[in-house]
Amino acid sequence: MLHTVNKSPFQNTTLTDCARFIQDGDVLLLLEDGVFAAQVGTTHSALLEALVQRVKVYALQADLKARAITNLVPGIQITDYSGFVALVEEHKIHSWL
Amino acid sequence: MLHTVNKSPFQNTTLTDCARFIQDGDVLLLLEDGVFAAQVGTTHSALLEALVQRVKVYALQADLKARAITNLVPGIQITDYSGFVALVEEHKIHSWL
Amino acid sequence: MKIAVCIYEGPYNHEASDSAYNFIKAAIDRGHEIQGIFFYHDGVYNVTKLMEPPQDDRHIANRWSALGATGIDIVVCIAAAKRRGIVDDVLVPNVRISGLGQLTMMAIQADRMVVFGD
Amino acid sequence: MKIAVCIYEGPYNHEASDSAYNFIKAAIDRGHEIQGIFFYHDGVYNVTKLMEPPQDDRHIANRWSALGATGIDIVVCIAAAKRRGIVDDVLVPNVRISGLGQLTMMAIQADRMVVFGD
Amino acid sequence: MAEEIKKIMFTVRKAPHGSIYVYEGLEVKLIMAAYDADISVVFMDDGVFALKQGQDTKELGIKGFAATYGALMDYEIQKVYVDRHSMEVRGMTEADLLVIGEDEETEEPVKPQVIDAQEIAAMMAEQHNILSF
Amino acid sequence: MAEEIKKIMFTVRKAPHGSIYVYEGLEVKLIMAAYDADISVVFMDDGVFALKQGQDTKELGIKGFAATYGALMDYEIQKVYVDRHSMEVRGMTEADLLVIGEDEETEEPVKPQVIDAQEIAAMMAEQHNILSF
Repeated sequence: MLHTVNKSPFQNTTLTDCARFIQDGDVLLLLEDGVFAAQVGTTHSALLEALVQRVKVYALQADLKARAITNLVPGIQITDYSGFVALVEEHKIHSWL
Repeated sequence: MLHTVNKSPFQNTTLTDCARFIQDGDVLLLLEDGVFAAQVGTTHSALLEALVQRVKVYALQADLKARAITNLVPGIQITDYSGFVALVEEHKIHSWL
Repeated sequence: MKIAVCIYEGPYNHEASDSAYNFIKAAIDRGHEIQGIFFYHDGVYNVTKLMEPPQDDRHIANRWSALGATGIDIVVCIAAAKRRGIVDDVLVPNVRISGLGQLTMMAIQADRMVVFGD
Repeated sequence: MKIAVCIYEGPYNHEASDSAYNFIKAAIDRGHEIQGIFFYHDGVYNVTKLMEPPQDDRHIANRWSALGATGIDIVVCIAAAKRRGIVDDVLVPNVRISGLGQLTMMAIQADRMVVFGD
Repeated sequence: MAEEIKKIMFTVRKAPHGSIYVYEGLEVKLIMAAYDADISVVFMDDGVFALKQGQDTKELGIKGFAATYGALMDYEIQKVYVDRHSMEVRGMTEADLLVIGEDEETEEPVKPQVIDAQEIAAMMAEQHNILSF
Repeated sequence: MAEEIKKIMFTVRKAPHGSIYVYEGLEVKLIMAAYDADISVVFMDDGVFALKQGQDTKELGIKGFAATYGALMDYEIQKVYVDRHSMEVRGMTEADLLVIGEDEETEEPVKPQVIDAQEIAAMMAEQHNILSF
């Protein structure tokens, strides 16, 4: 499964909610305001640090740039829309709206 | 100040965010999905139990009924739209959207 | 007391529009003057006459129009409206499109400004 | 691969519409067939020809219309649209109003369905 | 050769009444149930509030939908699940859930089935497509 | 007798770019600054992200607004505050904040003022009206 999260973890529980359902071999893509979770050194970095140990985590480049997020939690990979499509080719998807 | 919160505390941090700014003598009104916070016996009841010790807390009746919330944290008062207006008469208001 | 109300969300999709309406009716009942109602962001969708809700549901645009008929100034932000396709031709009666200066005047002149949004 | 896309939020107000557009362009570039695009909830506001964004901004409705001109089936949910005042008269070209059966067919026939919302 | 019946899942995560997503999402389920698909609906996070019995939107002035949820099985939607953890966090028990129909044989009232996140995750992995509301 | 100048505060709590609230909220501030009012703007919670320097929305294809925030003082908006706690939680320091203008006398770049929740609460209590975006 590809799980997408588009909410800031600082005001929404979406990422935490999603994490309960992520299985080994699944993939997590952060997009839109969801990319705020990718930043290193915040009160929510630990959640991401734990997730990257279990599954592949991606963050969408255009959204990172728009929000000036440059220091990512190690292990998070940056991808673009083409990479997003590639993930959809490989996995069924659930959007955590 | 009258503070209004209209988000569920289970998926949004609005209530917690607002609580940092509530001063003695202020009033808190829960409306729309914010009334989910008024229910007793949830993981967020403790926050309300603490707030009712400090300030007056109201929950909007129409929103409680729509969501079948009947057991409120003790100290929370039920009000209607007319009571909402009465609170606005007495206080300046900040909507925590 | 002079009360202004600001609405940020569209009809049906969010409760903001309903909460605002119920609040305004109660404020009028308590004898207050509604200084104005200002629609901003997706709130501009509230007053299109093209909406046709199911017959057993409330007609949100007509409800606002009826309030406007009582003399309350109902203003739709022009910048927000243009971007979203709300133009004079599709407005219900008793509602007008104008600029953010109107919101400013409401914020300054009203004793209270109450914001409903998401 | 056949990909269907579902969009739940209106233009400009939420990023969902932009994310969906960028995703669809990339999917086409990678050689996929777009089975259909379905606008639901406030998403129905995406395709009104009455929108007039600032000149230096993207024109979201025209962008969808251009995609429709390439043969992609773009469907607006009739129930969601009626409630919100989106009718045939205000649609940009190459977009059609239809029922939830269309969404059902997309969900069944597409290899992937991707939902963009808030 | 007949095409295989596709599995379609709906996830309901938003709270009812503050926004229309749950309501309009229900309309999709009712339509889709009329087609040849294997439908399941999973309520999780604030979505579980949509299943609470006793909801009354009259004073709010908006249309309710509890009555329709109460007849889900009449619409041929049998697979209705609720995430156990989401209910517990929100102080809800099975007794709070509304009835979605009655058993064809025993005529006993049927409630949504409370299951764990692991079971839900396993079901998600089997779906052809998932629509979130 | 001249009427007193009214205090109007804007609170910015939403994250930028995922929705238009911050952007359209900025338009309101620019207009209102031209009127005779005592304007202050407070960034708190996810709103503090709107003040991060280096934002570039080109690849996203949407209009940015960092340049306008960088000229807030030119629009006669001088009272710009940021909630300290919100920044700390989000791993931001004053160095991350964009410049909103320059000091008229020293010509030094000016940044928004980082203050505590207590100070913000005290300011809120003094306002004629508060608009949240």
